[in-house]
Parts: sequence; C-alpha cells; structure tokens
Amino acid sequence: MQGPDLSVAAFLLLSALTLGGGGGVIFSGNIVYSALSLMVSFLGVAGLYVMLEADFVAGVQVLVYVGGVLVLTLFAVMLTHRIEDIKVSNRDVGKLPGLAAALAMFAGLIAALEVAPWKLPAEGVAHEAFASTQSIGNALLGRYVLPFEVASIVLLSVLVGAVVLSRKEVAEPRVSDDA
Amino acid sequence: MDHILTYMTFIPLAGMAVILCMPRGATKAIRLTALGFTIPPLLMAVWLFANFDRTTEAMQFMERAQWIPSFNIQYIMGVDGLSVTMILLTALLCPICILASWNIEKGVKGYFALFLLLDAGMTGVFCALDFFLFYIFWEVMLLPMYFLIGIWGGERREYAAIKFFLYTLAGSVLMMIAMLALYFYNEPHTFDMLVLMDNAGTYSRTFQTWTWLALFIGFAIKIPAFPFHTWLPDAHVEAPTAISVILAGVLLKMGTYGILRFCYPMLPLATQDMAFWALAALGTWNIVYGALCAMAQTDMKKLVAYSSISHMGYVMLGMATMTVQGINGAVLQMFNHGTITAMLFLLVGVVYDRAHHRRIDGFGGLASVMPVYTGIMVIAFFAAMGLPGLSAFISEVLVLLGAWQYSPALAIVAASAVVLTAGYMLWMLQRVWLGPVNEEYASMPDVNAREIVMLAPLAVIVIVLGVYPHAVLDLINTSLTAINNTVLSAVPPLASLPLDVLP
Amino acid sequence: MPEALGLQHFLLVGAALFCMGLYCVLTRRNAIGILMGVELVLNAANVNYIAFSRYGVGGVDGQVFSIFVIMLAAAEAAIGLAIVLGIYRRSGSIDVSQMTSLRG
Amino acid sequence: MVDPHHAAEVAVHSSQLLRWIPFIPLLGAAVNFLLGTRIQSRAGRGGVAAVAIGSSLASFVLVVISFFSLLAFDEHSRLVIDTVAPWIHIGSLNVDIGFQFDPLSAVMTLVITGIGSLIHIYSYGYMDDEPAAWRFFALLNLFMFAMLTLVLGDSLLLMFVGWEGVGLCSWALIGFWHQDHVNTTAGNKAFIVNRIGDFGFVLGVFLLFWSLDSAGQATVVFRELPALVGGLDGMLLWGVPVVTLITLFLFVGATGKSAQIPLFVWLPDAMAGPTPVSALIHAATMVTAGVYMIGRLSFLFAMAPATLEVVAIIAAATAFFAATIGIAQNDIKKVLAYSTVSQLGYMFIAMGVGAWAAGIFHLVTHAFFKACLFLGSGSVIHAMHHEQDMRRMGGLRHYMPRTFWTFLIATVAIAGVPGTAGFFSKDEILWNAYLHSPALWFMGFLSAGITAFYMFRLVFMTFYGECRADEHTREHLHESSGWMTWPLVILAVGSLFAGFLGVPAALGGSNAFAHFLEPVVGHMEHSGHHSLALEYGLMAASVGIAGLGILLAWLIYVKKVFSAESLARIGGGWPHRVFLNKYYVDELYGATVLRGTMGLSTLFAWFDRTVVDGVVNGSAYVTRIGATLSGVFDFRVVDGLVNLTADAIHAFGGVVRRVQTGSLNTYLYVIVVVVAAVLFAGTWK
Repeated sequence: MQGPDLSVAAFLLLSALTLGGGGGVIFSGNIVYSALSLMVSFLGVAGLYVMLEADFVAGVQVLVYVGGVLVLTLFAVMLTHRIEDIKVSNRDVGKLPGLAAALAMFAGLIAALEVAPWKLPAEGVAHEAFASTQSIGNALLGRYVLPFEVASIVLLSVLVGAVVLSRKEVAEPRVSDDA
Repeated sequence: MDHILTYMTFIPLAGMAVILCMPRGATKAIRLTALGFTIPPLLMAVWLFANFDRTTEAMQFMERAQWIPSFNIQYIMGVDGLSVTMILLTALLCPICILASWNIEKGVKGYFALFLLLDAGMTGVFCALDFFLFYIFWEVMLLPMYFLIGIWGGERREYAAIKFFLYTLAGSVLMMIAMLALYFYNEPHTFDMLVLMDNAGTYSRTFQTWTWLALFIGFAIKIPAFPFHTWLPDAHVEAPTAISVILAGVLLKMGTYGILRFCYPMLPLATQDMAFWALAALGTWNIVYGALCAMAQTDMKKLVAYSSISHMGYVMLGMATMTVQGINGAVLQMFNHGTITAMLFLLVGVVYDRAHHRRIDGFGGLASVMPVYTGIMVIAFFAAMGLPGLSAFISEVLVLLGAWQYSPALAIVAASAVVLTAGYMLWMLQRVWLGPVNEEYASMPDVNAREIVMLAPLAVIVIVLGVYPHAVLDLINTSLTAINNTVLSAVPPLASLPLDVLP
Repeated sequence: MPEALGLQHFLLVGAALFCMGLYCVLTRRNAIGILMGVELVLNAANVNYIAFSRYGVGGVDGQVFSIFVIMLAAAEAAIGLAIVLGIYRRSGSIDVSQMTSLRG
Repeated sequence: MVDPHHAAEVAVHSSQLLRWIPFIPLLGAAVNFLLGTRIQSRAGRGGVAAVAIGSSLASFVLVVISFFSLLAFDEHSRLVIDTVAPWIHIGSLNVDIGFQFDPLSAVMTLVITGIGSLIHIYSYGYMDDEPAAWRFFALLNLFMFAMLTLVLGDSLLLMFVGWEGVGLCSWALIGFWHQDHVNTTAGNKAFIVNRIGDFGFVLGVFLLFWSLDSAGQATVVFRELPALVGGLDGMLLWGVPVVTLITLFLFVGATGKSAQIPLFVWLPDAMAGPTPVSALIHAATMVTAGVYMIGRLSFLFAMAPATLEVVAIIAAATAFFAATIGIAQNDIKKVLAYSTVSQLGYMFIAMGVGAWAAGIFHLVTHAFFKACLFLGSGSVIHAMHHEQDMRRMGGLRHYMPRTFWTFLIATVAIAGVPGTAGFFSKDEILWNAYLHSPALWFMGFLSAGITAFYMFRLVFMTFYGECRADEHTREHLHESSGWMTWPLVILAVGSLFAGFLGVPAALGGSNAFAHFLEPVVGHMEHSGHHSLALEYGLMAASVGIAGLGILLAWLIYVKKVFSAESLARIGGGWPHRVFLNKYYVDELYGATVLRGTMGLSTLFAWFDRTVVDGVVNGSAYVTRIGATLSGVFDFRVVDGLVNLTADAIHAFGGVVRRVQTGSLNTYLYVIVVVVAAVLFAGTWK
C-alpha cells in the first residue's frame, strides 16, 4: 500500500477517469463515442476496484465489461445503424427534467450518505487484507453455491434467449438491412 | 397417521395437479378423478373422528415446522374440538358437491381443478394454527370461489362474483390488519396462534377492542351478519348448486369459526365488552331479519339464502351467551346448518337441473310427481324448522336455552323466529311441492341414484344427530368449555389497571 | 492507522456515477444509449459493493455480490441488445419514444 | 339422577318393555314409509294396513301388560322408568331418552293405543279407494309414536319432541290430500298456530330450567321436578313470581295444542283432513296434550294460583264461545270440531280449578264419545260421497242404522244424559267449578245446554226427516262395512259405560279413577263444606238444561215448531251471522297478525334490497343504478356500496391508466422522483 498522499492522488485520478468516462457517455452525441467513453469509465472503475483490494473483481470487470459487454454494444450499434446516420441517432430528449431528476437523486443520495449509520468495524480494529480470489472462490462454492448454480442457469437461458431473439426470421421483410 | 392434517389439506391439491395434467376432453375421467381425490380426506376425517381425544382441550395431531424463519412464520397445523367438527363437515360436503357438479358441462377441467383448490383452502383454514398460514389459506379459498361463481354461475354471475370478491376482500384486509397488529404487539413477534392465545392476558383493553373490531368485521362479512350480508343472496342465486352448498355449508361457518378461534381466546376482554351488541343483539336481529326477508322471496335459492342468514344468527347468539349450553349449541348449529342448508340447496338444485328455473310460483304439485324427492325434502325442511328429533332442534334449543340465561328478552325475540321459519318454509313447501300438479312438469323424473347418494347421507346425519347429538357434542364440549372459560375469567392486564390498586 | 480515504469517498463516486447513468437512461431516446446508462448504474452499484467489502464488516460478500452483478449485467446486455435488434427488425427504429405499444 | 330424598319415597321400577310402546308404531311407520309402495303393489292396501294395525295393536297389548303390572305395585310406587340412551348432557342440562309409566301415562297410553287401534282399523274401511294408503298408514303410525312419546317421555324436552312430532303428523295428515290447496293451507295454519304455542312452551321450559338452576339444581326431568320446584317459591322475574310466568308460558303452549282461546282457530280448519285423522288427532288424542301437560305438571300449576285463574277463565270462555259457534255451523265436521274445542274448554276448567283427575277423566270419556262421533260422521260422509253439508243430508237412519245408533249413543253421552260417560265426567267438572266459583259453573252450565242443543240439532238434521241428498247419492246410500262399524260399536259401548270408572261418592261410587290418578296429580282441597243436597241440585240443573237443549232441538228440527230460519233472524240476524262467522276471529287474525307479519316481511325485504345502504350511497347513485336495472324493486341499494366501490376503482383506474403511458421514460421519472423523495424523507432530521 502506498502512502496516504499517493493513494489519494490515485483515487482522484481514477475517479476522474470514471466520471469523465461517464460524462462522455451521457453527453456525446455520437453513439460510437459514447461506447468508447463507456470503456474509459469501466477501466476507471476497474482501477478503483484495485484500490479497494478487489483485484479479482477488477479482472472480471475488465474481461467481462470491457471485453464482452462493450464489444457487444458496439456490435449492436453497428447492426442497427446505417453507417452514414450514426451521428443523428443518438439524440437526447428532455435534458432539463432529466438533469433535475438526476440532481435531485444525487442530492438525496448525498443526504443519505451523510446520515446513514454505516456498519463499520469498531474503532482501532485494523483492516485485515485477505486473499480475495481465494475467498471469493470459497464463498462461491460454499455459502453462495446455490445462487452460483442459479446464475449458471440464468446465463444458459440468456444464451438461448439471445439466440432465439436475434435469430433472423426468413419471412421478415426488413431483414434485408445492410448489416 | 402422522401428518394427517397435512395430507387432508394437500391431497385435494395433488388432485388439482393431476386434473390439470389431464386432457381437456376427458370429462368423465376428470369427474372421477376429482371424486377420487375427495374420498381420502373423507376417510381421514372419519379416522380423525374415531381417534380424536374428546377429553382434552389441547390441540391434537399437531404438526410444526419452520416456514419463513426471518418473520417467524411457521407451518403449524392442529385441531381441537371446534376445528375437527368443521373439518368433518368440509370433508363430508366436498365429495357430495362433486357429485352435485356431475352435470357441469362447461370447462369441466377448470371447474374441478378450482374446486379441489377450494377444498384444500377450506381444510387448510380449519387446520392452520399459524395466523399467517391461516390467512394464506383464507385467501387461497377466495380466488377459486370467485372464478367458480364468475364463470359457472347464472345470468348475473359476474356481478355476483365481483360483489362476493370485494366484500370478502374488504374483510380480508381488516383481518390482515388485525393479524399484523397481533404480530407486532407480541414480543418476540409471532404468528403462532397458540402463543397469541397464551399471551391474551397481556393485551390492553384498548388494543383488544380495536383488534376485535377489525377481526369481527372481517368475520361478520363471512357469516354474514346484518349490514354486510347482501353479497350472500346474490352469490347464492348465481352460483352453481355445488358452490352454493359449499358457500352455505362451509364458508359461512368460517366467520363464526374465526370469531371463536381468534376473538374469543385471543381477545377475551374485548369479547366481554362487545358480545352483547356485536354478537347477541346483532345475532338476534339476524335471526328475525333473515326470517322476515326470506318470507318475501320469490326465488327458492334466495329464500334458502336468507334462511341461512337467519340460522347463522343462532350461532352468533349462542356464542355470545357464554354459557356452556349456548356455545355448544352454537357450534352444533354450525354443523347442523352445514348439513341442512346443504340439503336444501341440493334439493333446489335438483329441480333447477330439471326445470331450469327456481321461481317459487313456477311449480306446484311436485309431491305427486316426485314422491321420493319430496320425502327427502320434507326431512330437510322440517329439520330447518328445528323439528324435535332432527338435528337442528338440539342446537337451537341449546342456543335459546343459553340465550335465556343471558337475556330473556333476546331469547324471546329469537325464539319467536321459530314461528316465522315455519311460516316461510311451509309456504314454500306448499307452493312448490303441494297443490295441483303443474302440467308443465308432470313428467319430471324423480331423483336418480346419484342424487340419492348425495342426499341420503345428509338426511341420515340430520336424523342421527337429532337422536344422538353427542356424536358432535362430545367432540366440541371440552374445547368450547375451555374457550368459554378463557373469556369468562379474563381480567385486564396489570399494566392497564390504575396504579392505586397495585400493592 | 487512520486512513486518508474512507468509505464515503468511494460512495460519493458511486453516487455520482449512478446519477450519470440515471440521467443517461432518462434522456436517451436510443435504446442502446439507455442500455449504456444501465451499465453505468450497475457499475455504480458495484463500486459501492466493493467499497463496503473493503471498509465494512461484510468481508468477501460484497465482492461476491459484485460478481453476480457483473454476471447479471452481462446477461442483461446480451438479452437487452438482442431485444433491441429484434425491435429494430420489426419497426426499423430503436427510438424508445416511439415504442409505446404498452400504453394503457 | 333421582333426588335421593324423592327416591326414598317412591320405589322406581324399571322395565325395558316400556320403550317398545312408542317404538313399535315407529317401526311400523318406518316400514310403511320405506317399503310401503312396494308392499301396496304386491299385497294391496291390506298389506300396509296390516303393518299399521298390527303395530298399533301390539303397542296396545304392551300398554295393557304394563298397566296391569303397574296395578300390581303399591299405590305409591307406581312408577316404571325405562332409560333408553343418553340424549343431551351439556353443563347442567342432563336429559336422557327415557320413558316413564305411571297412572297418568297409563291412562293416556290406554286411550291413545286403544282408541288409536280402533281408528286404524276403521281407516282400513274408510280409505278403501285411496291409492296412497301406505302414506296414510305410515303417518298414522308415526303419529302414534309421537303421541306416545309425548305422554311417556320422562322429561319436558322429550315431551316436547312428541309435542312437535304430533304437530308434524297433524300437518301431514290434514294436508293428506295435498293436491288441493285448501287442505294444505289448513295444514300450514295448524302447524304455524301450533308453533306459536310451542314458542310459549319452550320459553316456559327455559324459564323453569334456569330458575331451578339458580335455586340449586336444574332439571327438566319430571320425576325429579316435584322435589325441586319448592325452591322456586318467592322467586320473581319482571316483578312476577316465576312460577306464574313459567306456567303461563306453558299454558300458551297448551292453548295452541289444545285449541283454546286465542289459538283455537286452527282446529276447525283442520277438519280438511280425512275423518279418521280428525277422530284420532283432532278429537281423541293430540288436542288433549295440553290437558295432559297440565296434569303432568299439576304440582307446578298448583303453586301458581294466578295462572290457574287465567286457565279457568280462558277455558270457560272457550267452552262457551265454541259452543255458540257450533249452533250455526252446517258442516257436520265443523260442528264436531267446535264441540271439541268446547269440550276441551271443560277439561281446562277442571285443570283451572285444580280438579286434575276430573279433567283427565273428562279427557278419557270425551275420547270415547268424540271419536265415536267423528267416526260416525266419517261413515256418513263416506256414504254420502264426501258430502259434509248437513243441509243435504237427512233421514239417514233408515239407510245406515248401525251408524245411526252408535252416533246417537255418543250424542247422548256428550249431552250429559244421566248414566252415560259424559254425565259423570261433566258433572264432576261442574261440581268442582262450582266449588271454585259459581260464575265459572254458570258458564259451564250454559255451555252444557248449548252442547245438548247443537249436538241433537246435528243428529236430527242428519238422521231424521226427509233425505235431501240428490238422486245419485241416494241410490248409493248404504251402511258402511264392518271395518268401519265395529269400531263404532266398541266406542259407543265405551261412551255408555266409561263413566262408571269414576262414579262420584255422592252417587254411591268410589271414584276409582280419581284415586288411581291421585298419586301423580295430587288433589287440591277446597275450603268449606258443601252439602250433598247442593251437589244433587247442581246435577239436576245440568241434566235439566241438557234436556231443555234436546227438547229445543227436537221442536225445531223434527217438529218444525219454529223454523230455523226465523231463529236465525233473531236480533236482526247479527247473532247468527256472528256465530256463523266464528266471531270473525279468523278475519281479525288475518287483518292483524297475518297481515302485519306479511307487511313486515315485505317491508324488510324491500328495505334489504333498497334502503340498507341508501344513506351511504346517496340518492344520485340510487337513481343511476335504478336506471340501469329493470324494475323499481331492483334498486338494490345495499348492493350500492359494493357497486360504488367497483365504480370508484374503475374510475380510479381510468385516471391511473393514463400513467401507464407505455413510455419507459415516464415510468423512470416516477421511480426516480419517488426514490428521491423517500431518501429525503428518510434523512430528514
């Protein structure tokens, strides 16, 4: 672990990366840029995970989100848009009410954050680092084995479901897109 | 026979699953399956009757398991004399009702599946000893009833079904409020009815009063007591015969069962305070009001429905008296009314099946056309009138005897209804069954074997209980005496007494 | 050892990220854009989980939960995008403001 | 559960035989109900009749055996009990299905089974063309069972079983020819009016039970009662001694069953039933149940002099008014019916003055001559092809001599001609009435004269003079078969000689009947001493007025010295109209009680459908529903609340469904706003 100053600096940097990426996602008019900003944000989050001693999750984050979800998203973007009109298809509506709602929510969250009685370890108890990968493995095959198995079923059905949903139907008239 | 109550409750549910797997067209097989799945509970009920320990008021055949531990909800089943009587009635009426539904042609599969669900719900209600479980069964029962009336009913079935549903739902909501109140009042929170009863001494008078009122209105709708009764005639008129039988035979009893199971042992102080107006006076009013309304009806089923209102008034009056005779008479009356009204509805159903209407002035002289039918019918009618030697006499005499001790004035008013009852029953008897033969129905066939099979057991029970009422009285006496004593001996919890009376 | 960084800091980042995702979901008309917003929201939740796991008393549980969240996010993305494709094939557009067949 | 003190006095015998006295007729009824149609189609009417008559006779034989075994016991231990099974044991209420046989039950059962058997036999002749004979005989047997339960039951509750059971059989037998609404209406009237009486009866039982309960030990068992009722002395309810209230309630029951004012109206209508039924139920047995009940509870009534006054006054009034109505009736059975009401009044006079044994004695003699009269009239009606109007009869003594002679004997007996049964029993009552109050005696005395008059009017109109029947009927006039006439002969013999059971001391007899009953009903001593001369004088007076009545009837209806029409015009004709229309009591009840109840019922039904929730719903809603439903009566306001709820939910749904825009954005906004609000609310300090 680095000294306090360094860790603060790292935190600030990663937060900026995360939130900046987020800002890019929401404000970019071009959906491809949005997708790329999303990637930046994900990477920032992964960095935060590392700072929080959750290196396994950080790895998963990079692999699944950056490698999987994002690529998927980009595929979808490509499949649903003619290349030439990519730019116009990422319009926003009702920015002001949305902003108001989001800010209201943010304020609410801040307020909750201030007053919530977080369940923290007692004063003076030192934080113990633990081998996160091993613990997660034990937890997944121990206490959480049932949700773990259920998750596998969920994934299987997602697999099947996605195939069924995106399967091209022969009789579909609009299928002849230049995807 | 461990877990007998669980079996009794869930065998019909299994039957429902089986029926759902059967092809839609196999109507005969579906009917037989439905019948087949109501017979084991009946046999188990007989076994229960034989093996029930009549000397203790403790719950018997208890089963207990954790269900939702985080809310301390348990699966508790058990019976005492009060509930075992009602279970007997349910188990008896269900096969009979399946037989009475033999002529249903529309949506046979759905009908019998729902019916078995209803059966499971009803049995569950009487077995459950966890308030939450009770509530679940209570609601489980409501839904099939709604569909059974709403789909297989008469002309205004949807109106009747919705009315039934809304009324009952309103009752359920109040009951749920009371349930939660009891749950949170107890520390640790619990739905265990035995614990709720044991802690009855700690509930303050105010708490008891409000909880009592919520529960009472919930149950009064089911009974149905006076201002909440109007769903009943409509539901009865529109419901198919078998459903009317279940409605009058079992569902109405749940109201009074609930009062005896919850209000009495859990809220004894409030019971003491409320019994006169909410039970005794209202019950007496029910008796007279129902009888007078019945007298003016032109539809046979409606007449029987109003007579139910009248007869259930005896139950309310009897339990309110808090005498041993009154409370025993009340529960005996619940059982007797279950069998007698079931007979009456079945009998009305028999002519309705043949003539497709139920207008009292639309018949005449059926006695000449259908002698066997008329013979059974006379038994049912005179039983409903409380003729000595038939079952209802015993219960009515016990109720009125108790009522006299409680308040002679109420007893006199209530007893005067025997004249009114004789009036409307005989009047209907005369117009439908006696007199010159109505040519239109001169060739109506007499009851067939199936109808005799469903009517004869009830007729036999009506006669046997008139001569040997202790078949039921022995079952209920110990438990009811205990419940009665709980109420009579209840004193306010110490905390609510004024400080100066404390040592 | 007093730490310079506390739970609150990370939660603050999470909250901000959450609100961005929320704003995205609220304002985008493009279905894919909305899905991206959802991903942001889920990430915000994950940040919280991991932060709780580090600073709170739950131990490894938070991390396990975040794994599940990631799993669900992946599943959601796959299905969501497949649906988007389906809708696109059916209506030629993925503008959510035109998808109102659920109107009561 | 016999009170030990009481048990020491009376040695209780027990016999399993007793239960079969009521059970055999029940068995007969069951056989005929369940298998009657089959028996009748195989063995004919004789088969079912054999079952019925056989079981009735078997029961009679058992009664006779029991009677003689009873006589063998010491005078004060004449009580046989037979407890069959436990019945109701709840709290302090302990009742068994049990029977008891003592001198009072013995007398009653002898009458019921003896005369009952004769009537069974008679019925076989009378119902010779009845296709549903099995039902008739089954019901007769069932009636026997119920009536025997009434008199043998060892508790008030079991007595009540019989009490209502006979009501049921009466209902079914009055409406036996149920295709005619007149008959079934009469049956319903009988049952419902009786129910009013029963209502009083049960209240009396309840009051007795709870009063005894508060006095120490509650019971409704007859043999335990005498020792316990002493505890009721001085007890008050509503400012009235409870004993008075109890006995008054019970007496209401008696007025219903025994057709006294004000509940007598059902009995004349009950004549719609077949004549053997009228004889058995509405003359000899069932209607005397009230008398029996008072006799059974004489110790209780003796404690309530106020009630006895009421009983005596009502009884005397009934005897007199019913007799006057009898003068004007033209239906042969109606005359007999009013005569029955009147004679029952005599019995109640006896009960009211505490002459229990005399009342029961009259019950017995009345059973003989009134059964004979009814059966005789049945014989006439049978011969006349169900013609009951005396104005179309006449001269029948030539066609049916045996019927005539037996009828005449019974008429002589009811008129109280010295030496006949009616003379002894009626004079016993009148003598006791005089001892109590001369006014009471005078009412009875007048009634005796009127009775003699209208009974002989009946005889003269029916059997003397020219036959006024039409040609066809006259051709077929014939004496009835032996099945019908032999019972008549036996009953006529009884009417002549039954009186010698209780010849009073004044006439050199020993009044064996009263002595036999005394251990049960006790004896009420009258203060003061009256001379024999007075007793003889009173006897002579009543014989005299009876003779006067007979003479008057003879002058009017045989000699035609005065025409009946001119008599009817006396006083502007209104007395005759009043008598003919039975003092308009039916009309009065119809206009008040019946109309009132029906009106109340209609009102309540209307109220139920229209008003119950009208206040809640408001008139606007009523109008709206009213427009959509067909008739005015479909206003159904009670339903309104429910419908209103449904409508409200629908309207609410109409608003709420706008929220369901289908736009995900809108949903989200709602969610966000709500969550934010919750957050703020939750964190607000």
